[in-house]
Amino acid sequence: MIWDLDFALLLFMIICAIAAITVRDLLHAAVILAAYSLIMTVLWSEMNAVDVAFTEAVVGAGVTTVLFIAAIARTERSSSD
Amino acid sequence: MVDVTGLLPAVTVVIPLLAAVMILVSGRHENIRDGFTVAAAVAMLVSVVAMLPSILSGERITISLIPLLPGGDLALRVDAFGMVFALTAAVLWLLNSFYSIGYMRSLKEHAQTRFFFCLAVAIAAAIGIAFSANLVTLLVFYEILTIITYPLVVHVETPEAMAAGRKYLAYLLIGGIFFLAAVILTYILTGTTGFVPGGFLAGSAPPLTLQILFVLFMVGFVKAAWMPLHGWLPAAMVAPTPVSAFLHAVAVVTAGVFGIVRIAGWVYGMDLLASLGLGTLLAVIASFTIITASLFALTEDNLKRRLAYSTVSQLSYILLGVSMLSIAGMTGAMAHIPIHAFLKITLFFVAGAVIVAAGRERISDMKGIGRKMPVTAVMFSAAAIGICGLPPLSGLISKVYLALGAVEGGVPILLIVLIASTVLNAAYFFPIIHTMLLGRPDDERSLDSVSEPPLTMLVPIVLTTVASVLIFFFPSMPFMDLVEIAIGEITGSVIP
Amino acid sequence: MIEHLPVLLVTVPIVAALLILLLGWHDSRFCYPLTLATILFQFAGGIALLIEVMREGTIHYYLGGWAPPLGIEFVIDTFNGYILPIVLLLALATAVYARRSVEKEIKPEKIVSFYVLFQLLVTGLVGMTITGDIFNLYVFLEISSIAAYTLIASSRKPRAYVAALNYLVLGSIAGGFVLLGIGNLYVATGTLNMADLARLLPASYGLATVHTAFLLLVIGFSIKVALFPLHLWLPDAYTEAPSAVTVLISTVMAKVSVYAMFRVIFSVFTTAYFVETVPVTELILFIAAVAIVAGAVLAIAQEDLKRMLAYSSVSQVGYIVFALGVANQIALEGGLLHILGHAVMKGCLFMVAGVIIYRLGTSSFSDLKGVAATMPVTCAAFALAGASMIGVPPTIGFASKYYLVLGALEAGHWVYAAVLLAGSLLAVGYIWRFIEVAYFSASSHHEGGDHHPAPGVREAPLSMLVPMVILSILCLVLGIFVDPLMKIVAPAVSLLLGGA
Amino acid sequence: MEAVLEAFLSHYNYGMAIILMMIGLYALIAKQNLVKKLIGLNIFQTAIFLFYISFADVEGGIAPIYLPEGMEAIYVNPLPHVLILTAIVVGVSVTAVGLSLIVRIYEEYGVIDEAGLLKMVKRR
Repeated sequence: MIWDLDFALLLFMIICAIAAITVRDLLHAAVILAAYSLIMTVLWSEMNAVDVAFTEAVVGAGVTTVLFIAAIARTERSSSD
Repeated sequence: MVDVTGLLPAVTVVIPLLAAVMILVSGRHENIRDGFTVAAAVAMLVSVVAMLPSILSGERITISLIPLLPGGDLALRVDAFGMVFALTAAVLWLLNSFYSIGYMRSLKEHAQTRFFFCLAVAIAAAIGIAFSANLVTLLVFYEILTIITYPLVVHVETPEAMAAGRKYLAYLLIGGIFFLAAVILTYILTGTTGFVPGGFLAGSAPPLTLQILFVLFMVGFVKAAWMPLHGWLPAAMVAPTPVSAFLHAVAVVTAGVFGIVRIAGWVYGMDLLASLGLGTLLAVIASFTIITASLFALTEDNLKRRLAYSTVSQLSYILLGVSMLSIAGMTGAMAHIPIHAFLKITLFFVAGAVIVAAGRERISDMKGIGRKMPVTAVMFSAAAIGICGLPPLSGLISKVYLALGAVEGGVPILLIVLIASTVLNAAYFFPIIHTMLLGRPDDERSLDSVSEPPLTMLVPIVLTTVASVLIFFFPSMPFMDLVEIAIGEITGSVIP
Repeated sequence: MIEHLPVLLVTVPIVAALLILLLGWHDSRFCYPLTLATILFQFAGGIALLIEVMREGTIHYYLGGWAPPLGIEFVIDTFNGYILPIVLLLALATAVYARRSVEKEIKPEKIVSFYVLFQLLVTGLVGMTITGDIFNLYVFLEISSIAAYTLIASSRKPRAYVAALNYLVLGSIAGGFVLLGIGNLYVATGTLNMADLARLLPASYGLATVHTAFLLLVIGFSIKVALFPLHLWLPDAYTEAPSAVTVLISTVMAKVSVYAMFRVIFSVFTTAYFVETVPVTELILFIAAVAIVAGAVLAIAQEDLKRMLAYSSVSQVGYIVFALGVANQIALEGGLLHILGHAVMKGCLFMVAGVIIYRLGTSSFSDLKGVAATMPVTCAAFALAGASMIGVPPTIGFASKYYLVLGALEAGHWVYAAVLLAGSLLAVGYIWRFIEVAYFSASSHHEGGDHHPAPGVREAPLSMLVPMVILSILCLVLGIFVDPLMKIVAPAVSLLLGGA
Repeated sequence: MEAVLEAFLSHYNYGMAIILMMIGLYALIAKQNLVKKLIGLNIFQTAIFLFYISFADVEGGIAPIYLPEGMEAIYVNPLPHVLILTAIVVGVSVTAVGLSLIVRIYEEYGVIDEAGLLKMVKRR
């Protein structure tokens, strides 16, 4: 475990999380959430949880993002907050 | 005292319940339905009377149905005091059944099936109260009685009736909650709730706890309509008259005072009550109620409401008797339960008869009505005289015992209360008698259409009056004998 | 066969759900009988397990033969042996009731998925009840929750979507809290088996991790059982869901959540922890008392039967949690009795509401005047179950109230006992709303004769009437035969208080 | 200073996980937009997963992959990983259900924020 790498990744994740819930464009928010999940994947594989990391890459960054984008496509993109 | 096990107490309670089911089933056919009411009333009376000899010989009939809750099984025990109540209720229910059928049919009331169903369940609950062997069973039947009489009270379904019904329910259910609290507290203090002649609470807790517990019980028995917790009773007068008769004589208020006497004699015991100073508390409540309620009655023009206040006042005679904590006082209290019931039901029957035959409820509208319905009016006068405590009616008996108790107990002030109340009774009853028999209607022809009520109503009126006279001449058969046994049970002595 | 029963109770329905899906695709008429048969099987199994437990003691079933701590085990002891038949009885009653109700309230093309989800919900709840592994509990919790969100949304009313989403959001927070709490427990002990947890935890009672876990789990389950300030999802969810779903989630799901809460608090943490280590009983009592009163007051204020019953559930949950706060033998007996009693009576009451919606299309009080004249059996069922809700003896509602007050007084909680009694009076306030409207309302009054039925409105269909009437009669029968019932409840409580 | 750094180093990822949870929870409760709520839910859930993975990690441990006979190594604890695999599946199901509900709500009411929804529901 390389603590400074971990630390940087975590920090970056927090930034992503805040960004995901603050941007007004929901499509952007969904993409940022995907990025968040990908960083999580990296973090987990670095923490020796390779199996979970793979799953998260597929399900968290993949399926979830697709679901979000599909839902946003059928509703509206802009958000008031 | 010998306890024997027998099935009859349970049978007595089940008979009206079965009848209730049959009434629901046969609701579409009026005659069959009302046949079930009468049949059940007869069967129940037979079953009660069948137990009488064994009770009079000093036995108690017990039956434990099922274990219910910690503190008490669902158990019945018929003792002499319970028999006093049960016999009163059984006899009066039979008469009341005929009367109700006549009344409801004459007025073409709606929802008669519901009416008779509730009446049947209510009488089962009343008998259950009379036969309860412990506080838990008493509580069960007491609450059933509360709930099942509600549809009777709101029978006419007018907004006024609904408001009265809410008041009725509020008083009685809040009372029920206090009763429940008292029962649970009793169980926690003593580990039992079974009635024991002479009481079982002595020494189980500090005096203050027992005093609070007694107050809980008193509020619990709000059905006894002691002031200032009497408000529900006059309000409930919106109900059809047979219901009023039922509330006032057969079941509800009687259940309230019955409960208080039970608590005094079989849970606390007179010695404990005396040492806790609770006799004084009861005496104050009872005296206040007797006088104030009589004064209220004076101002009422509506006959049924005046009778309601009269009931409030008369019930407190029973509390007064208990408060004397003497044998004579207790005797008077117990004897007053059936005596008052028989007299009061006559008065209500008459009030209902006047509604059916003449459509009048206000006393000022009844001028000269006695000329058209002589039998009814005479019976009313007789019963009113009885309530005042004049011979040759039963009212005198309990009054004598109460007076004796007051003197014996060395509290002459209670004697003054009794005398004052007799004067007040006369003051609110004699004007009615005068109006009915001797009054002259403002418009002579308005009475043309008035005649005696149908026989189904007239006969019960006559019978209850005759019963009151018979009780005066043959007091020991069987009520005073039962009271004597009951007194012997809780004090170990006999009536002087 | 009998030794594999625990696992069959979970696997058979899952297979059945798949079968329903496949056959239902072909012909949707297969769905209902299959569902009914499966739940009937589960019910029989539940009863068999209860008898087995009462006779032989706790049953351990190792999933796939792997013994804990490696494998997952199903444990049936006196506590969940008691809960399981309740769950399945109500599920069975709902299944019988559902057929007609579903035909009317759910779009035909969704009926297949309705039964599949129904099956999954029941199975998830059964799994929650019998599992001995705390993470497995979480998984089953989420399975049943997801099924519940979807079922609520299967209503034709668009508001149901909003209600379902609200429930989903709060339910997921609850799930997250539970998951986090479980993680903390694992950190503290290194095991997920509940029996092992109970054995290992006392060593680390002082740790902040354990306190955090306790807090998270209690808050998570409090949301799931809708304990008063956390009840916000409940009224909408219960009101907007299809009638059959309301019955199911208001009885079975609510009760299993309570079970899980009790299980975790008593069997994982033990009384020693939450009475002595972190003395929260006073706080729990206070919250329960507030829930009882506030729920009842809110219920009285409602203008719609179904919504009123929903708030009544908020109040009634308070009674059960109250037992948790008192935490002595008698009060807990009352609490466990109330789990059964409330399931039966609330199930009956919601069935009545569903039947009324089925026939009248509305459950708003203003539209129900004189409904007793046209639907006498339905209203009689309501009256009986309502009496039980108020606590009129000798119903089951009275028995549980009696035990609760007795327990509270024995523990010296005078004030709270008084609140409990007052709360039952408030129940009169809301139950009587319906009684007055249905039975004694002016519009039903006709001069000179009995009530006449309004045209077009008839008594409910038989398949809805039967489960409803049976449940209402159960309110009375269980109340009278409460003593034999206590022979099952008392050992369960002893087990809870004894730990493990 | 050394001790503080030590304590920080051994616990900072828990702290970070908690911060992420709080961000998610905040979005779940405070955000008006329903999609934002679900994004918050996702962040909340993954943060919990992070917490599990963090405590499973062992100083100097390696991934729990089978090693040939004779090689010794400290594995990280595999059990939380298995648990989280399950939890991820559960999480994505919840997200899917939630999103489909949002789509339905949008079809019915034409809005996906809470305030607007409240207005629409009241109007019906």
